[in-house]
Amino acid sequence: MAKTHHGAGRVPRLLARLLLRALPTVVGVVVLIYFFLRLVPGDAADAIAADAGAATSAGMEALRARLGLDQSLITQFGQYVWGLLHLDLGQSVRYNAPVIDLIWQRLPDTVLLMVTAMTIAVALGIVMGMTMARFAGRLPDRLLSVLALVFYSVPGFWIGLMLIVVFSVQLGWLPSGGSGPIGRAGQGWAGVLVKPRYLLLPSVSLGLFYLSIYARLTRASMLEQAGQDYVRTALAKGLSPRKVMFRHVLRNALLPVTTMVGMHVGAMLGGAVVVETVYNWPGLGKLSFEAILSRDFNVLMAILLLSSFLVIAANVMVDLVHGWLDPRIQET
Amino acid sequence: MNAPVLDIEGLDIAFPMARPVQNLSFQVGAGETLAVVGESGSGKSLTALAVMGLLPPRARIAAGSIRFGGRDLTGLKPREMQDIRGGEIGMIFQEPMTSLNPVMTIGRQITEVIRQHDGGTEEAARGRAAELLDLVRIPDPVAKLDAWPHELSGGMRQRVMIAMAVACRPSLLIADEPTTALDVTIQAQVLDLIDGLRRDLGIAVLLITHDLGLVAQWADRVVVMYAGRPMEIAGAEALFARPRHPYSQGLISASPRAQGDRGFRDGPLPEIPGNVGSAASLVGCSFAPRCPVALPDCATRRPALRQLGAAHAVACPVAK
Amino acid sequence: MTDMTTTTAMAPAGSRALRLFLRNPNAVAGMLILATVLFAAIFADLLAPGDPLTMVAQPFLWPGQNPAYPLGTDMMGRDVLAGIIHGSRVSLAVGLAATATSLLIGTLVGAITGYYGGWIDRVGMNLVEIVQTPPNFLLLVVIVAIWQPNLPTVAIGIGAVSWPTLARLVRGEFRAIRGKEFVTAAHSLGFSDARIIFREVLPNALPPVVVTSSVLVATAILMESALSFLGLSDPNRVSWGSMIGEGREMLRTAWYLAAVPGLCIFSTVLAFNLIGDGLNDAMNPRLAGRE
Amino acid sequence: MTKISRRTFNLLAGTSALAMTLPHIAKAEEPVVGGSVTMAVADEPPSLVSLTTTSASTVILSPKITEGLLTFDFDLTPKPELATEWEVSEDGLTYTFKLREGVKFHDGTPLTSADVAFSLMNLKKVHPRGQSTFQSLEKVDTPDDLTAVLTLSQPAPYLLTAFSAAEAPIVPRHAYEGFEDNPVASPNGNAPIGTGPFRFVEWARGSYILMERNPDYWDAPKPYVDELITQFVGDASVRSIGLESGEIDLAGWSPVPLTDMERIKADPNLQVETRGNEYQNNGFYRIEFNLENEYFKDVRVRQAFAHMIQPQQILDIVFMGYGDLARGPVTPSLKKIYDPETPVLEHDPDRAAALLDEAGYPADADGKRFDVTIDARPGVASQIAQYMRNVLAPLGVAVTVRNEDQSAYVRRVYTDRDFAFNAQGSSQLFDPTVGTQRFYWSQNFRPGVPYSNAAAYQNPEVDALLEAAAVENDPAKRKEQLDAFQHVIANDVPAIGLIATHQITIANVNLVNFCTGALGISGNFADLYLKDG
Repeated sequence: MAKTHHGAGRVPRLLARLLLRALPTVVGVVVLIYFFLRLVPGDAADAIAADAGAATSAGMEALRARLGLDQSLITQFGQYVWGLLHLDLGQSVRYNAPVIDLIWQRLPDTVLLMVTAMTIAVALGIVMGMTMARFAGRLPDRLLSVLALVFYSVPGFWIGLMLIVVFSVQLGWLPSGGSGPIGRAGQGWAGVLVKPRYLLLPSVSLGLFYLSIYARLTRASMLEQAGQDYVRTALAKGLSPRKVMFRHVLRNALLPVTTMVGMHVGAMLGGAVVVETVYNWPGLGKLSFEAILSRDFNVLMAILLLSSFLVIAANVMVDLVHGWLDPRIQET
Repeated sequence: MNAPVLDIEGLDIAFPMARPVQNLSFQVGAGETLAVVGESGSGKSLTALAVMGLLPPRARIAAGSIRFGGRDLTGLKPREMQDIRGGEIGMIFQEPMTSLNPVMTIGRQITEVIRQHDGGTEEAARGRAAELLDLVRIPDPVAKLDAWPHELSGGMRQRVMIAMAVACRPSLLIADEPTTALDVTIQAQVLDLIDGLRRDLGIAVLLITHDLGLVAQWADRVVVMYAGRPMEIAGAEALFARPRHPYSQGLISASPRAQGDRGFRDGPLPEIPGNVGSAASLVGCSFAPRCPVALPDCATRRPALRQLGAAHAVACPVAK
Repeated sequence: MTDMTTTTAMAPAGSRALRLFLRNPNAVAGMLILATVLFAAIFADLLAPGDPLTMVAQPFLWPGQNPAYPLGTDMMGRDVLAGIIHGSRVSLAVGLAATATSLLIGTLVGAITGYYGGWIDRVGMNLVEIVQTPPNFLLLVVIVAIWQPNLPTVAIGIGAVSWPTLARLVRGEFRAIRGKEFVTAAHSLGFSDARIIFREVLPNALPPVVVTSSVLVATAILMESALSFLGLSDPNRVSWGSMIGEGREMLRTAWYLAAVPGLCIFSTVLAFNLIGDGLNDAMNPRLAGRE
Repeated sequence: MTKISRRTFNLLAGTSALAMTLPHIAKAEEPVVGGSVTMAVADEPPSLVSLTTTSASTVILSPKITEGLLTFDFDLTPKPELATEWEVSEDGLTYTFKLREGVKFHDGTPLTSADVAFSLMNLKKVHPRGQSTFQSLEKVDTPDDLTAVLTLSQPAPYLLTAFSAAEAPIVPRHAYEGFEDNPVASPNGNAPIGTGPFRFVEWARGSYILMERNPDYWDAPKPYVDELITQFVGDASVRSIGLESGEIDLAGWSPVPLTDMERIKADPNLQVETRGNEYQNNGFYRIEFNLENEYFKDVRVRQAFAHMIQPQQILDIVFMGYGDLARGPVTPSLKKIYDPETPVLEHDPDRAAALLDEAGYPADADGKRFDVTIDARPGVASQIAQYMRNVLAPLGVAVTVRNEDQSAYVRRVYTDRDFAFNAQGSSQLFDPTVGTQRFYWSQNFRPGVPYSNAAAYQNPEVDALLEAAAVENDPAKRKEQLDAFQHVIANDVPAIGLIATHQITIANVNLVNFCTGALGISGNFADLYLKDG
């Protein structure tokens, strides 16, 4: 019984396997999205001209030529893929800057927002789920279950607005938007220190829905695990119910939660579009919405590609965490 | 019989709507194997769980006492009961495949119980765990400490369960259907192991089973339960030689495999005509509806256990 | 919805499930909320006659300020209550139509991949993965931007991004069921694949689909409201999301404009989730009994 | 030769009527040096130099770094900036600019006439409006380092007004070396150098742009402010909160929800200014008909629609009173051009019904006449579209509103021409030849070109008037031509003029001189200072 999964090659091999598996998906995503986006009426030249408020026909032609929009779709696609193969994501027509720069500038804020939201969702969700499972069927469980269902049913953007009304407009405790103080107060350590104030409302708005999912899942999973034979064994060993819960049940119960977390990374980026708009948060979600409106397809493609990779990376992470949580999972 | 290790007296286990164990009394002596035999639903597993203090949430002990080592377990605080579980009483379960935590190494699961009761370092506990694995005849015990449950066969896992159960030198080992899920050949090995530990360590064994073959082969004494009540309590030899209760007789004779006193092959209980009655619903003998020799009285008056000999009791007015 | 076919398909278990469902206070609460919303949607023209987009009064009347407009008026002097009543139509219509779309695609893909397996399965699952990998709300925004935002586009768009969940579910059920004896029997009787898929296997795969559908309706309503909030909705129809979107600018001075429609979305989504939970418990007594 | 030299004038003359709150301009107190000003703009600019784009944020930010030849008073009277003197030949075909001496770009290179020539010729090439504004510019001669001589192919009476920093920035030629063919790609757009009072420091994408005081500015001791931070704040309510909390010192172009204005005006820490939009930010909302549409090719249908509208309602409801009624094609903010005598089609539902009957669209038994779709971008235009839907319903015309985002809208209206009528806001810019003619001139019916003659309006009389006004050097004659134009359009209604908006600028009371001319916050901010530093 060789314990190969503890071998040193596990992580690289897992990565390689997942990337291999992801390749057709990524290719599919690129092709699908690329041609799909071209169906959108209006192009970047229209957007730029509309932004400018004026144009001439010669100007429009020149603009399209400059943006390469005068070439055939296949040629454009070929050039795009060629660029991609050289890790060139192209230029943003809206910002007239390399797409990669824009992404890099927006990525940290989005990652910060998503990681915070996910951390809140996972941590509080698990605690809430454990509490519900602990009091299954009794009053605390019923109250928390209703609360979880409320979180599950409330639109994130609306709760965002209501939080603004309460905490910014009425109480004046927290800022109503932005990712930091306006101006240079947001620079350096001072900026880092006040960041949580800006982060709190958006990450709560974004995370609440997922929090409820993890709470419900943890509860169901804990209850299911609590009925398992090994729990009886652990109790028969004389362990306290606390130890049984934390040492035995929880780890098993977390397996489905980690799967879900992996699946939600992409969905959360979608949710970020709305929440970042509500809170004026300068992240990728907002950038992608702006990119759609301004037909800045290179930016949009890059974000979709990035999020696809993010989803795949999340899958790798989940597999690693699973491997750590559950020794039964082995490479095949 | 020596001074009993476990002394159950008039035990009633109640659910809100049912009373699946009623007026159960028996003793287990040191170094003795007592088998509790009965069909599923007869309350035998509940009895074992009651001893462990692990009854399901809605069940409770409504009457009676469970005396162990001079204390009544029914009156202990949860914290005190924890020290007894796994420390003074060990238990092994029916499903070795699922009774071990799949995400914890074998070693961790054994050291956990050692450190819970005996304290000490993880290092010391690991050494002890290896000894235990050796004791339950698992080859290459040190390496196996780092094995995961899914890497072991069912028989091996049951040995691990046994190692865990006896890790803190309990005076009582409860084995709830320990071999039901195992192959026939493995069954014998596992029971042989339990029996050896009983002999070597002087542990009393409470064997819960529905398998008459096992009872015949391994038990010193037997409690036959039906619908939550003891029907007959006797030495194994005496019971198989001459079952007194009509239910016991039915069990033993209805089995096509009943060949002489110890000639039972391993296997589940044979079918007896009729259904197992609900213990709560009857005022009389619970076996009466299925009893071939029932008297008119049996349906209305519950027969008490009566001594037929020094070590033989039966709850039947008809039995001789 | 599919309730009819489901109940007939599971006739023996069905009545028991129904009883369990009706005994569940949460599910009944959900049904009551939904009934209210349905009532508003069906009788919208009687409850609030005329076009809810008509400017009827002075702008920014607060709720209760003028008894004729109990929920007040918006920035263009339109009756908020009329908007709420008519908005229920959009939410329900989009929720149901989107779910129907995603049921259609998801069940078809799931059934075919699960039934045939092999390369068909691999191709199908790759497709599912491709659709599932990019954030689906982003895809939805793109879809709605391609066609102009109106009810059918929004509904089909939501269906088009949410079917993979169902496809996976149905595929799983089909894989579990296709090995069962009655399927083998149907094969030996020479039934066509289509008949086996739709008449033999599908009805047995439906219970989890029904439960999921309820949640899908809830999710679809949430997505529609988010789209409307971003301004991607039919400007000729009042929708709760668009009311919030328009009220957002006035959050500081007239927060009720965003609060009231949001409560409606929340209640309706909650209703579908309560019903979904109730259905789940009723059809899955093992889980319900765990409490 | 007419010589226009620097004149003195009363800053407040002719404009005081418009001023809501008197801003702190031209007070006798001594400017304070130092401090940091935070300005909010709605969108992140595509570029920091208005050479290649006319996007709002660019037009606001560009003049701080990159200056123009002239700047303009509230009534669009030119004042010197980089040019100290200028002459226009009597035939209107030669413009001579004398450049200021000793002006240096931020990298130390002196400004020369070669930079002016390069900038103007490139404006003609790549500026979205430059191609029409500088259409008649043939060449720029540079007889010496400080003289630029422009030669035109035909007179362009409006041209002088175009030489502002916002519309015609003077960029350093050397910053575009290697990008002569494609100035858009030059890094100067993202990290510009210029001659302006502020130097570019940093652009944090998605967040802010930082500029610092140019200590070598030619107009020392100006500027007064140490640094200027421009934050991108897309949400109007966030801007509103930011202004009230003091996080934002300054925001223009009607930065807050109009519903917040009551409170903003009452806030003792804020001042409100409605001037400074005369140059180009003079938003003007109109209903534009597609004359190729079966209904709207008939002038009676267009007139009927006009008779249903009460623009005062739109002004009150949509704009909360912040605007002027503007029924003709020209915005009242162009005070020298606008003709207050322009006839108006008054609110008259009976007349409207009669016109539709006449046009062959009688009401049926249910009072219905026909269905038609109006296009509008989300936002204010869409609210106007909703208003149209409301007021046309009683006439028996069922209006469907179609909202599409900017690109789809532009594609539909100008390229696909798949629309019936629209509600649209557009800028009238600084002169009708530049900002208004494009909508009504038959030669500018150019499918595929945004903000051209979407109506497909073809009226020889209008063409003649516009073409004459475009080359008329005599202001009085030109005024006559443009008045006549306004009258024709008002009756022919290829478009219904509705509202000229007041673009509001909101500033902290601490700010002085944030709006010193027609460019408003698109000014160079050399005079801007903080009262308490």
